[in-house]
Amino acid sequence: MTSILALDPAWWQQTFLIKVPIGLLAVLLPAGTIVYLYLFKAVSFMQSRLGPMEAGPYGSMQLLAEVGKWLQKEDIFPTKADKFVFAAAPFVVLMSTFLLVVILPAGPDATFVNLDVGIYFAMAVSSVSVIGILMAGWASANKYSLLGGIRAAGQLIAYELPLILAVVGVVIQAGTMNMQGIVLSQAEGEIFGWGGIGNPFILTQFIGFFIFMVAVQAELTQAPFDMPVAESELVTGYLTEYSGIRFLLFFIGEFASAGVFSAIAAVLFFGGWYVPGIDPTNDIFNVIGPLILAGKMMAIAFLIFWFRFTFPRFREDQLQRLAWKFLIPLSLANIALTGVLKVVL
Amino acid sequence: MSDFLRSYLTVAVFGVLACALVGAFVGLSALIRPTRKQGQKYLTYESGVDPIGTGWGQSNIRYYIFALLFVMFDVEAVFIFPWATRLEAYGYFGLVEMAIFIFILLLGLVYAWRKGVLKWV
Amino acid sequence: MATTESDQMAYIAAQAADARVNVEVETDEGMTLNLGPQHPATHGTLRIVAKLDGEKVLAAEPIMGYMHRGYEKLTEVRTYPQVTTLVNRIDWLGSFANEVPFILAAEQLMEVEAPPRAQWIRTVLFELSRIANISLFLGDMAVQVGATTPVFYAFRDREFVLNQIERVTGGRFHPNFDRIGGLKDDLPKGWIEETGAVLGKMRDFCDEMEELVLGNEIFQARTRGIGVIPPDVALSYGLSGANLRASGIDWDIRRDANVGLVYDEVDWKVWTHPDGDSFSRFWVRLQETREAINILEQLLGGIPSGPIMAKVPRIIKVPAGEAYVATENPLGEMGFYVVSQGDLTPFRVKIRSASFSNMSITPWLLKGVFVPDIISILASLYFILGDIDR
Amino acid sequence: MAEIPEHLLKRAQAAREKAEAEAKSSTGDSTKPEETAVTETTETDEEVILTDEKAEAALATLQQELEGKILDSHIATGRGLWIRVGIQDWRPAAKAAKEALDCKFFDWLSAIDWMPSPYGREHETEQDLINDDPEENDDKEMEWGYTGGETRFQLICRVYSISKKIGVMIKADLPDNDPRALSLIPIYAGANWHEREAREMFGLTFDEHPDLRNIYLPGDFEGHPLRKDYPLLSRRMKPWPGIVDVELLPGDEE
Amino acid sequence: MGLVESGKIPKPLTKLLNMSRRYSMWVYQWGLACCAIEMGAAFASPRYDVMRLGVIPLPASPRQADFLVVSGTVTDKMAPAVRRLWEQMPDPKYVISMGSCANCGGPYWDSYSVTKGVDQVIPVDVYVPGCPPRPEALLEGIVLLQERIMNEDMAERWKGDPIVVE
Repeated sequence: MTSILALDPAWWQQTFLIKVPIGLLAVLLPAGTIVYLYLFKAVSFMQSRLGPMEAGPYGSMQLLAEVGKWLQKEDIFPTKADKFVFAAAPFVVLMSTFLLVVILPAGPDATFVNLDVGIYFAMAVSSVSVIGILMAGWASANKYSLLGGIRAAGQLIAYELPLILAVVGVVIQAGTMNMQGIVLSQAEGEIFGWGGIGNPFILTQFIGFFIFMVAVQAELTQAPFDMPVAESELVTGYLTEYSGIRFLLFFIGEFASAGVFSAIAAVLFFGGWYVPGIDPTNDIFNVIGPLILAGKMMAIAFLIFWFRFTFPRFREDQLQRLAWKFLIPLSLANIALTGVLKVVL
Repeated sequence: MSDFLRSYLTVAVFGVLACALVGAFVGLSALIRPTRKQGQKYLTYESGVDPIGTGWGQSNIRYYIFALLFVMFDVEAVFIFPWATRLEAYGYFGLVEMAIFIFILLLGLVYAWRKGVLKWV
Repeated sequence: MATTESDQMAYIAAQAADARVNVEVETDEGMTLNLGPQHPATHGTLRIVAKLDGEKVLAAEPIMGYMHRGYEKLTEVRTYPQVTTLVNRIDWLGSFANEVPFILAAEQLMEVEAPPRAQWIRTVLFELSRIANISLFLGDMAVQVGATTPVFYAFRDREFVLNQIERVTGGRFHPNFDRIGGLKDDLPKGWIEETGAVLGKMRDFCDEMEELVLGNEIFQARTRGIGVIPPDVALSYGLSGANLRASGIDWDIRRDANVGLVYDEVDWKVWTHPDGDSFSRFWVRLQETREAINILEQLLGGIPSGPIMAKVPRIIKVPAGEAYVATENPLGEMGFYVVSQGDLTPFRVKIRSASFSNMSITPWLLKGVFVPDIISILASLYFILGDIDR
Repeated sequence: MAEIPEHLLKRAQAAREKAEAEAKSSTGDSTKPEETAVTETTETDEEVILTDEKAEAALATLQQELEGKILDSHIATGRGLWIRVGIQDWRPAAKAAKEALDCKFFDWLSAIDWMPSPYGREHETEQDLINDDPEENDDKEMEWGYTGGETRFQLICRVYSISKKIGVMIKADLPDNDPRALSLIPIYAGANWHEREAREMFGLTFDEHPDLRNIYLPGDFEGHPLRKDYPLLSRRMKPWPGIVDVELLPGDEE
Repeated sequence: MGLVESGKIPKPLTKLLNMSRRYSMWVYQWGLACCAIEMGAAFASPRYDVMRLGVIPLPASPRQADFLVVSGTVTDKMAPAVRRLWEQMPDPKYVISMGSCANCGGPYWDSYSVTKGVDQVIPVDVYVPGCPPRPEALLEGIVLLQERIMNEDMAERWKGDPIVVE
C-alpha cells in the first residue's frame, strides 16, 4: 500500500497513524460482520427464520442498536465479586484478540509486523484469552461462573496442544514460522511439479486443517465445545454476572477472535492474501490482498458457526478423551508423515 | 533500534492502544449509563434463590494429571518448532532424531493411557 | 445390584434415604449448586439442588412447588364441566389429553358412554396432542445437550398440528373441548384431508430429527449409557409412559388397559427399548411419535358417523361412587381418581400425573453423574412443571 | 357478598327452571337413549364378567395372603378392586399385593378427608342454595365411599400388576387423634414423594420416612390445604365471578 | 456521570439512544407456565420469529436482559424469586406480563398458593391478556413496549426514587 502511494513515512507515523487504526478496525469490523451475518442472519436462515428485519433495511442497523443499547445499560458489580479482577477480565480477553491480529499479513507489503516467529507468537498470544476467561469466572464469585472458568482452563490444556501440533505440519512444509513466508511458500509452491494454483496447504495438510479447526472451535468455546458457557447447564458460564458494557466487550471478543482465528487458518491453509493466477510479488495484492483474506476468513468463520449451531455439546471428560486419545496422537502422526514426506520427496 | 526490537515495539503500541480503545468504550458507557441501587441487585445471581455458601466454594479440580501432561507436551512443542523450520537442512538425521524424541513422548502418553489417568475423575 | 429382589429394594430404599440433601445446612466440603427455579434447563421453575465434588454430583434433589397451583383443592369447588378447564392446564403441551381421563372417570360414575363418533374424535385429538407434545420434546432434548437448531424445527412443525387442533376445538393450547357424554362440536369440513397432509409433514419432521439429533455422534456420546434405569427400579418408582418402555417394560395403557378410546380398532405397535438410558428414552419417544402418526392415519379413515353427544342431563350431578381412570398421556400415565358424593362438584379428585412419579426417581438417578448429565437426564425424563406440581 | 348483576340472576333462575322442567319430563322423552344404553350394557356384560373374575381371583389371593386382615372389599364391575385394611396392616397389605399379586408398579398414594366441607361449595349460586344449604353442612354425617370407613382420614394407594393387568386400591383408616402410618418406602421406593405430598396436604405423619419436608408449599405455609376445613380465603373476599353454572344455549334464552 | 439520568444529553441524542434501546431488546429466557410455550413459539417458531423486531432471546442470566416476559402463573413460593431476578436485571429494564395468571391470577384466582397478579411484586409495563395469549398477542405487546421505549424520556424515568411495589 505504502509503496503504491510512493510514501515512505517514518516508523512512528506508520505505526500510530496507519497501522494501529487499521489494526483495530481489522478486529472490530470482522467481529461486527460475523455477528450480523452469522449470529443473526445465517443462523436465522438455517432455522428457517428471518432474523432482525426492523432496524434498518434487513436489520442492517441492528449492530449499531446493540452497541448503543449496551452503552447505556447499567454495569453491575456484584457485592461479593473481586472488583478489580472482575473489571480487568474483559480487557485481557480483548487484548489477546488485538495482539493476534498484528501478525496477519494482508499483502506482500501490507503487514502490521512481520515477525520471524509469527505463528509461534500467535499461538502464545491466543492462550492469553483463556486467562481472561479464568479471571472472569473466578472474580464473579458465582458458582456457575467458577465452574465455567474451571472448564475453560480444562479446555485450554486439552486443546492448546492439538492446535500447536497441527501447525507444525504447516511449518515443516513451509520451512518457516513467518506468516508472510507461509503465504509465499503456498503461492510459489508446486504440486508434483505443477504450480498452476500454487500449493495451498489445505491439500497436503488436510489432517492438520481438520485438527486445527477442531482445536480452534474449542479455543473459541463454540459448540460442540462450549462447556465454559454451556447455556443449558451453567446459565451463561463465566459471563453470568457480566452486564452492560463489559458484557459487550466479551461479546465482541468472542466474535472478533473467531474472525482472527479464521484469518489465521486462511493464512496457514488457504494461501492467505494470495489467489492463483497473479504473480505474488505483484503490487496489486497490497490492494486486493486484504479483501481476499477477508473473503477467505469469512468462509472459514462460516464453518465455525455452522458447526456451532448444528452440533450438541460434548461433556468435559469426553472433550479430554477426544483431545488426548484421538487428536494428539493424530497430530503427532501427521507431523511424522509430513516430516518423512518432506525429507523423502 | 533494530528491526527486531522495533517490530515488538509495534506490538506493544498495539496492545496499549487496544487497551485505550477498550477503556474508551467503558468510559463512554460510564458517562451515559444510569446507576440505580436496588435491594438485591448486587446479590450474586443463583437462579433466583439465596446463594448457598460463597461462590468460591472449594472444588476438586480433577485434571491436574492432564495439566502435568500438558506441560510436558508443551515443552516438547518448543523443541519441535525450530526443528520443523530446518527439517530440509537436517534431512534423514533430523527425521530420525525427532522420531526418537516423539516416540519417547508417545511412550509417556501410552503409559499414562494404560495407567488410566486419561480419565476424568 | 444385589441378587434377590428384597435386597434390591432395600438397596434402593437406602439410596433414596441418603440421596437427601439438606439444603439449609452448609457444609464445608464440596459445593452446593442450585439449578433453578430460574434456569434454562429446568423447563420453567423446577429447582435442583446438587452437591458437587468438582463436576461430579454427590447428591441431587429436586425441589418443586414453584408451580403448585392447588388443582386438587380447586376441583372441589368447581362443577364437573368447570374442572376440565382447569385440568387442561396440567400438562400444557398436550392439553386435550388431560381432559380425557377426567371426563372418562365422570362418565364411568354416571354410567354414560360417549357415542362411537365422539370416541373416535377423542382418540384422534388425543393422538394429535401427543404429537404436539412429543415433537417439542424431540427439539428440546437437543437444546439441553447443546444443539440450538432442532428446537426451531420442532416449533415450526408443531405449529401445523396446533393449527389442526385449533380448527376443531377453537383453541391452540387449552381446548376444553371434551364434555361428559361426548364432545362439544363435530369436526369441521375438510379437516380430515388437511390433517392427513399435516401428518405427512410430521413424518418428515421425525425423519429430520432422527438424522439431526438421534444420528449425531455427540448426541449419542452424551446420552448412551447415561441415566440408566433398571426395570425394577422404574416400576417401584412408578415411572410410566416412554420412560418405562425405554427400560424394557412392555406396557402401554392404550393397549393393555384401554378405557373409552378406540385403540382396539387400529393396528399399531408398542415400542420398547432394553437399555433404559437417556438415548433409549429419546428413541422410544421418536418411535412413538411415528406410531401416533400411524394410528392417526388409520383412525382418520374410519371415523364413524353418528351423534357426538350422548344424552346427559343439562345440570350434571354425578352419582356417588369412586372411579379411577388412567390414560396413556404423552408424558405417561395420567389418572384421575374421582370421589363423588352425588353433588355438582367432585368430593375429592386425586390427580395422578405422570411427571410427578417420573421425577421422583431423580434423587436416585442423579447420584454420581456429572453436571452436564443432570441436564441430559432431566431432559430425557421429560417432565412438565404443571404436571409435577399440579 | 357483593351485588350479583341482575341479568346473571335472571339467567340462573331460567336455568334452574329449565332444569326442573327437564327433570320432570325426563321419564317421558328419554326412552330412546335408554334403549341403546340397555343394549350396550348387554354387550359389555361379557367383558364385565371377565374382569370380575380377574378381580375376584386377585381378591382371593390377597385374602389368602393377608389371612382375614381385609376389613372390607369392593369390586366395581370392570373398574377395579378396592380393599380396606386396618392401619396396622397398611404396610403388610402393600407387601402382600406386591409379592403375591406381582403388583410391582407403584401407581400413586394419597388420602381422602371424608369430613363434609363446612363451607359447602362456596359458590352461593342458586343451585347451591337448593342443593347444599351451607347450614345443613354442619350437621352432615360423614359418608364413606367404597369399602366404607370409620374415621375422618383414609389413606389410599393404588398398585398395579403389569403381568396380571389388575390394579388394587388399598385403603386404610387413620386414627382421628393421631393420623400416622408406616411409610411404604421399603416396599415401593416411589412412595417417598407421594407420602410427602400427603403429609403436606392433609397433615398426616409417616413413620420411618427419611425426609418428611414440605414438597410444594413454602416452609412458612400454615394449614393443610386439602383438608375439608381449610378455607379458600379468596372466595371469602369476593364471590365467584362465573356465577351461572349452566350457560344457556343461544336459542334457549326465552 | 449518568448523563442520561440527569437529562444533560441533547434531545436528538436521546432519541438515538431510545432508538437503539428499542431495536436491541434482549429478552430474558425464562418461562413460568403454559404461557412459556406460547412465548417459546413467539421466540423460536419461524412463523412468529420475534427476532425480526430486534428482540434477541439469548440471555439466560438476568444480567444481560433488557426486558422480562412474566409468562405464566406466579405462585407465592415463586414470587420472591421473580422479584429478586427482576431486581438483578440492569437498568433500564422493562416487564411484560403475559397471560391471565400473571395479570391477575387467571383461573387460579381462588387458589391458596397463587399470587394474584405479578404486579403485586414488580412493576409491569405492558399487560398481554389471554389464557394463554397467542404468540401474535405477545408480538403486539412487544411492539407496544417498543413504542413506549421510543417515546420515553429517560430523565423523567429516573427522576425520584425507584418504583417500589410492596
